[in-house]
Amino acid sequence: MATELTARKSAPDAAPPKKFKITWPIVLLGVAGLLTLLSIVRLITGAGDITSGGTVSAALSLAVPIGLAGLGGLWSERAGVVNIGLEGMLILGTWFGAWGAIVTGNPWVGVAVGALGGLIGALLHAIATVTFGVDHIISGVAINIVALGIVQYLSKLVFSGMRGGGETQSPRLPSIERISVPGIGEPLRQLEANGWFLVSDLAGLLRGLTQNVSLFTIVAILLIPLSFFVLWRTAFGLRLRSCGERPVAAESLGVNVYTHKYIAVLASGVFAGLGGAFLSIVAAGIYREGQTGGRGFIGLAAMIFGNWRPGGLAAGSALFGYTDALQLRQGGPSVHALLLVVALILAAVAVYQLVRQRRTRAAVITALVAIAVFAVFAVTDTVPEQFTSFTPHLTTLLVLALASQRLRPPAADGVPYRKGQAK
Amino acid sequence: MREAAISTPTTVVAETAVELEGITKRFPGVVANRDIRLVVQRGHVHAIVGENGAGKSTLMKILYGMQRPDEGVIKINGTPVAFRSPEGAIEAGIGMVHQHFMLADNLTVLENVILGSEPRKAGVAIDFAAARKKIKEISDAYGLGVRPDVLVEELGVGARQRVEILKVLFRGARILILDEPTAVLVPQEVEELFENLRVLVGQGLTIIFISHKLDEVLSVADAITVIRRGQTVASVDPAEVTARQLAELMVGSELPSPQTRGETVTDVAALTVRDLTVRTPDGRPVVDGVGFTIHKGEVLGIAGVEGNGQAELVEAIMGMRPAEGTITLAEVDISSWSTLRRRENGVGYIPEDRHRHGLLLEAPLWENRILGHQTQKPNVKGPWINRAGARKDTERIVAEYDVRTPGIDVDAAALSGGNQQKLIIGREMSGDPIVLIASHPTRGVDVGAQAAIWDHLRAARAEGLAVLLISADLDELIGLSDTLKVILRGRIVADVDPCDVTPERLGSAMTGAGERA
Amino acid sequence: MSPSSTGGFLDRVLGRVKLGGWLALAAPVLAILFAAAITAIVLLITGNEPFATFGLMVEYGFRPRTLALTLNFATTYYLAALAVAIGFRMNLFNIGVDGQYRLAALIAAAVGGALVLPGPLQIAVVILVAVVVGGLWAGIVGLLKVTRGVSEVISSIMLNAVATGVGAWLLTPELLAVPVAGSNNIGTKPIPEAAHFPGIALVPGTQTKVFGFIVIAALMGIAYHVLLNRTVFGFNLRATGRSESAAVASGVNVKKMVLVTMLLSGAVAGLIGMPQLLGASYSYSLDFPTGLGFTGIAIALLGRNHPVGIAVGALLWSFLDNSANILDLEGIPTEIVIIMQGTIVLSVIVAYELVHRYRIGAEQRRVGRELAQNTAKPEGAAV
Amino acid sequence: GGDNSSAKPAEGGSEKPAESTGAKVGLAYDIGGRGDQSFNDSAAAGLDKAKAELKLPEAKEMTASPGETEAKKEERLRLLADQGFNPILAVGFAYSGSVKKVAAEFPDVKFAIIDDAAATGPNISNLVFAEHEGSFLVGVAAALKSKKKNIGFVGGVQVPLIEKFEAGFTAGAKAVNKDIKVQSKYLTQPPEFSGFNDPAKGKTVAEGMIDAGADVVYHAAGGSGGGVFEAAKAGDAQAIGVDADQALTADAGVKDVIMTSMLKKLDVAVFDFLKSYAGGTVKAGETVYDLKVSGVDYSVTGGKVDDIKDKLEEYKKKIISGEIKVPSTNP
Ligand SMILES: Nc1ncnc2c1ncn2[C@@H]1O[C@H](COP(=O)(O)OP(=O)(O)OP(=O)(O)O)[C@@H](O)[C@H]1O
Ligand SMILES: Nc1ncnc2c1ncn2[C@@H]1O[C@H](COP(=O)(O)OP(=O)(O)OP(=O)(O)O)[C@@H](O)[C@H]1O
Ligand SMILES: [Mg+2]
Ligand SMILES: [Mg+2]
Repeated sequence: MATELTARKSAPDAAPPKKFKITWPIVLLGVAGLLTLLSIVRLITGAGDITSGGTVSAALSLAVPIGLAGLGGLWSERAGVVNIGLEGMLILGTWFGAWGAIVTGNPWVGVAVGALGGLIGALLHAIATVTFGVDHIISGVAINIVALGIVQYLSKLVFSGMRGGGETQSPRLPSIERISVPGIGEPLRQLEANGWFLVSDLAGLLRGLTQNVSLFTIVAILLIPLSFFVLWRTAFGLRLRSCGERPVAAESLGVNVYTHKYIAVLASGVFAGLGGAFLSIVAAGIYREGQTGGRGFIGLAAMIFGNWRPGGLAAGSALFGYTDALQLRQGGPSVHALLLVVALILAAVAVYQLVRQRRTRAAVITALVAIAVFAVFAVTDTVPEQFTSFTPHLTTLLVLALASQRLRPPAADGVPYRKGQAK
Repeated sequence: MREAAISTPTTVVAETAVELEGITKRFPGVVANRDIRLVVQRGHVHAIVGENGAGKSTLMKILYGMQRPDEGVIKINGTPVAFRSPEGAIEAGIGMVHQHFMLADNLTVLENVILGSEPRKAGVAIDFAAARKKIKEISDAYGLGVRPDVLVEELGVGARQRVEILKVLFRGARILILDEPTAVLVPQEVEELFENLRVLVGQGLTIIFISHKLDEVLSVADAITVIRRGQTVASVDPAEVTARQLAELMVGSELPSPQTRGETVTDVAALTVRDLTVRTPDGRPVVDGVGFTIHKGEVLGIAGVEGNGQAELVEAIMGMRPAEGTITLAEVDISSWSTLRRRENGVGYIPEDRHRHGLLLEAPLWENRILGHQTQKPNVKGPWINRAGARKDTERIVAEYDVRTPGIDVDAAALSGGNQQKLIIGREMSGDPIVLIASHPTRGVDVGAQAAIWDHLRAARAEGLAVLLISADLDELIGLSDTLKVILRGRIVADVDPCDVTPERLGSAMTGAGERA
Repeated sequence: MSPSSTGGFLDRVLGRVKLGGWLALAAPVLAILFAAAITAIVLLITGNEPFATFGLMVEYGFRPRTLALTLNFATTYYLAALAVAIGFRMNLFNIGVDGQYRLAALIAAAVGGALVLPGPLQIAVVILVAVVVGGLWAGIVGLLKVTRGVSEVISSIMLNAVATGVGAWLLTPELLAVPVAGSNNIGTKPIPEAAHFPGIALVPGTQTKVFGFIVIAALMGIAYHVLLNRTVFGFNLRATGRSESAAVASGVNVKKMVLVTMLLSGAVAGLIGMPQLLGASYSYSLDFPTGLGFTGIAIALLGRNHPVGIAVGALLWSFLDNSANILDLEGIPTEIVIIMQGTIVLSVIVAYELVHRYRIGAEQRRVGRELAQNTAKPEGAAV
Repeated sequence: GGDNSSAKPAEGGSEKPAESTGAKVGLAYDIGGRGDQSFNDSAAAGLDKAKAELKLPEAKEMTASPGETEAKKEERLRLLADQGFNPILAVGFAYSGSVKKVAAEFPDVKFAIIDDAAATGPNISNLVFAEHEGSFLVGVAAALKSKKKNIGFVGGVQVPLIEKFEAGFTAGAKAVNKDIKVQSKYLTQPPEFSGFNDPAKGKTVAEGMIDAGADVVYHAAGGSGGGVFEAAKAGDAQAIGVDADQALTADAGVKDVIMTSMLKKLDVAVFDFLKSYAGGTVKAGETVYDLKVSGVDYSVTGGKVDDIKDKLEEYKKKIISGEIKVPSTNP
């Protein structure tokens, strides 16, 4: 989707903002450039996995739950309700998704029930924050705790009874079918195997995206453009966002702020619930306690990373999913190769700073960092397992630190609102 | 309601657009409106005047359905109505431009305008093309000159004001409520606005107009209602009253004039600024080589249309934003000093936006007394906060500056705008500063408080205080200043002698059309 | 002006609701009863006898040994909550306390195991190391925020993961760990006897000692209150929390404040592991407690970032945690307690909000009455 | 039978001396508890067997929660002891410290701890396993079965215990073919123990190994193993189970890819201990369950290793005889 990222300093002092649009061509250009870079690195380092179809498809399924959580965050925060409770709603999603799938034997019903689970959490959040106007963070934190308690409690009551189930896990779940674009699978594999420059990498990318993809994954991906359309192209969406930007203004034009906030928060719960259901039904095929592993927070991070925009959060989740896939699949070698990628990118940035921005000092610093990273790459031949484990987190952090911060939350994000309080 | 039912029946019905009867509205600790009666004829510009906190805005919000009256009836075109939300009012053809802009900065003008009544395609999707077209039409019809696709945050106040009006017209309102629409406009803009209003009235629309600027009121209004402390005290005909009489009706006091009597300017330089330049992050200069000297006992006025660099100039002098050039405070170069150090060394600061820069709204008054003077007696003993000292001195300010408050332990948010401003001024005057940077010291402050603030400024000036005064109120500028400079696009474009300049000439100078005085 | 101009949202965590009189006490008490009611319902639905259950918990919870344990847990929780609260007081959401204290405890433990100094001195050194490590690790977050504007929420979430990895890397025989003979556990070299922080026999009727560290925790609480409410630094901190723009205009160097506050928060976070390390396990091993940072967040919010409130919150939390042990024995899922804790946080905060509104309503009626009495005498805008 | 001496608490903390009739067994699980299809479950299996065969009047099971302090573990054991449960089994090395402490407080109660020999005392039996030996054998099997000479090891969490599995496995494989490629990866790092119950991660990791050429994957990742099996099935590779005979216990869909399992017979250990208690022959101190006593072993269910059985037995003999010393840590 062509999301317009209106970049601007959030500080009051900034000049009229430079608008730059991320359009299809730019996106494609970016992807192409990145792919080329990765391809070069692959050829240099021989870390074949960094662009393999397997990595791409793994990245995809690792990104989906984060993306869904992020979408949840997007919806509620666009309406001005901060949602730290995503983790809790994700947790509810995993449990109820699994439970629904088991009792009905139908994974899709499970998905629906999972969404419902998230919705329950969201309803709590909405009542607390919108109706009672309590602090959003407190409510969110509380929901994370309650959700954890509920699912653990329920597991002991429900799952430990079932065969194959236990105090902390469900029995095996019915799975959702996966589909492939027919015919091209094998040819792509061949191409990939040849290890040609760029061609094989492209093949890998395509194979990962087109071969045995879960239907749920496709649904999840579609939800991103859908969210963009609803929030940025419909009357309802405009009203919802206005509640996050300036609720009094919305109120003064007869928009029912409460209703819109409620809808937004509930939607947020549904998305998170879906994310949870994906974890238990598709990713794991079983409910396991602690399965979410803080993905709710990562999703929140992805959303902020994406500047409260669907496209941005998609990118954020993709980045996280990709790096996570890298470290899980081939740990050392891939992450080691990643060092070279980082070094090269930093070098490029340094050049840019020097030539375009004339910021010599910044350029020098960046260059030094680049050299340092390269040095590490050169002297080591792999990365210790303990370090690969946090590759995705560190990468996200680095990208955020490098990309100049132009983040802009909705103006009234997290501000309790009460009707008729406008002075 | 009951009382309203048996209240005096009104004779006029046919040409009555709005009729409020026995409106009462209570807020915690405040009676905003008490048994108010208001009758507005169709096709009139009906002005409502009153002190700060008199209840004007509240009354209008009630008429607009944003707040529910505790008692009273509202009649639109003779028929009683009870709005549950602005939606009802909008349907009834009422539109309101609020005292504080009701615009979302991060949305485009178009989005702000259509919000709540969006033209649609296929029921769901917004029909942007249609919206754009309609906005263009209205904008052209009334010469509002509004560009639909820019972000509101990129607009100046004048443009924002026009967007607000466009919002109302977009909904086809026949009754317009304008709550202090001119507070932030320069004469030229005000003139334009009034032109627009006349066109509207000519087309049979009804306008309710609130302002603190009584001459304006007299110039546009067909009828005037005066509110004092939530009650209607008079309905007068503009033809028959003078501004002075109006003011007396409002406050029962003399209309104050900002004239500074007597020559107090010395030749001791207090603050000197040399080719000061402030740049935006992308290198564009917003303040461009500005230079001036303020002597002890001198008030230097800076006139200019909002958004021509005044705010940046002030923040640069306060050290709140990086700038090139030199600033000297009594022979000392302070260009490299931190804001704190500048304040410590006698630079007082009355910020333009008291809520964002002047106060901790959710802190008690005595903590607000400390704000900005965290390192100075009597607020602190070394690294320790001296609660007793601060509280005592707060009591002093409250008394000396007649800050109307139940006590010094209430949150600043509980005070009305005028009183908040008086607290700030009291705070900044204490610890007798060498220089006072005052931007819009009396904005949105009623005539009573205004007079008080002016007196304080004069007194301080007489004692040798140097004041940098920035204001949109030209009478204030001309009246208070010993020297006047006009700023345009970040540059000082004219020096004006306050003794022989009229607001009109000054205004045209500000818009660049002016001749050098 | 945008509504957010009154500061970020976190400044509402505290002080938005001014309480006084009996309501100040009644509200939370009622809220807790409400939470208990909810829990009771859950128990009923799932076929457990609520009163019997609570009875069990109370009976067991008030046994001397359990009380001692409760105090021990509360000590740790209190420190955790303080660490978080410092951040909250200026709108910094330090969700990274978890990583900070784990890394701090690990390195401090290693140092403590390596050194042999006179007892008290060594204790001091260990604590100092923990404080420094915690502070520095949190400092990264602050640095990223002030130099690169990275949201502290993201960076501290991410740094938690990094801390785990780095910790695991350090906790290997090649580096800081020593294998325990015959054990599958692995940990730092135990801290010598002399440098153990003595416990206090606070609760009569049990040998279980209370962490001596409880004294330090209490002192930290007082320090926290004094720092925030009696010092210029504290004033600046709270001012920044309430309105950053106003703080800037008043001459506060916000960037510096952010950095210093993160350092402080991290430093206190460094203390979280100390009661356990110096009072119980004497070495950082695989089974060192985790997740305390998140408990801290909940308790800080429950206590509304007020030193006394936090103390109450910590005690309540830890009482529930410990009295739950008995349930497992009776075959009642202990998780019921987690549900209860979450419900308490939610209902307490809702209760405060309701009280707040009740007061406004009362005020309104009062003015109304006054009005009815003397409509003649017009009254000032502010009553 | 069994000794009837009631557990007199060492301190006044507890009321009423709990009367104990026969062997009231207390069992304290590690995180996950009964039904984790893994470690804890095999312990549970032993208990169930004992219940049936030794007619235990009562058995109480309690479970640890993630990230809890040692104090909580101690309290769990104390509660059991207070209530007159005797003997008390602690499943998992995490209980090391607490068993040592509580055993001292209740000298008359017999304690057993699994996977730990550090906690010693007159009333503590340490039931430890030679996981590396068992892993060596499955390593051999993997090497023999691997066509691509490329095998993988998936560990749940990188802790010494699991590194033992890896060490043995690698050694076994190298013993067959010294330049075989052994890929190895741990799902999480301590104190993040979710690696033992994250099938999704297990799957991704195994996929990675298989894509990188592995055709046999061995997991010591508890509940995450399910994911490993799925990956093996999808990538038509073979998998090796752990702890229990997973060709029997695992999900029906993936049983057929499990060529063997490294049996770590917790059930046997638990049962033996309870039996000896009933017979009053409990011996304190370390009991090593190694190949010799077939406390660890490889499973043959499904007959996928029948063709290489004699080779395996050969290695087994050499290990038992001491001819082969299996390393318990990575070189
Ligand atoms: N939402 C509210 N809650 C509480 N008090 C309010 C609210 N709105 C207005 N008030 C109080 O009601 C009184 C009237 O306020 P109002 O805004 O109507 O005055 P005003 O005549 O518009 O003043 P100004 O000229 O400064 O705009 C003031 O004391 C104000 O503090
Ligand atoms: N010197 C003082 N003058 C007036 N009130 C005081 C003084 N010292 C303390 N108080 C009051 O005692 C109480 C505790 O002091 P303080 O205000 O510092 O803490 P608090 O605001 O209640 O909590 P927090 O530490 O969260 O700010 C507050 O209600 C405060 O108003
Ligand atoms: Mg008003
Ligand atoms: Mg205070």
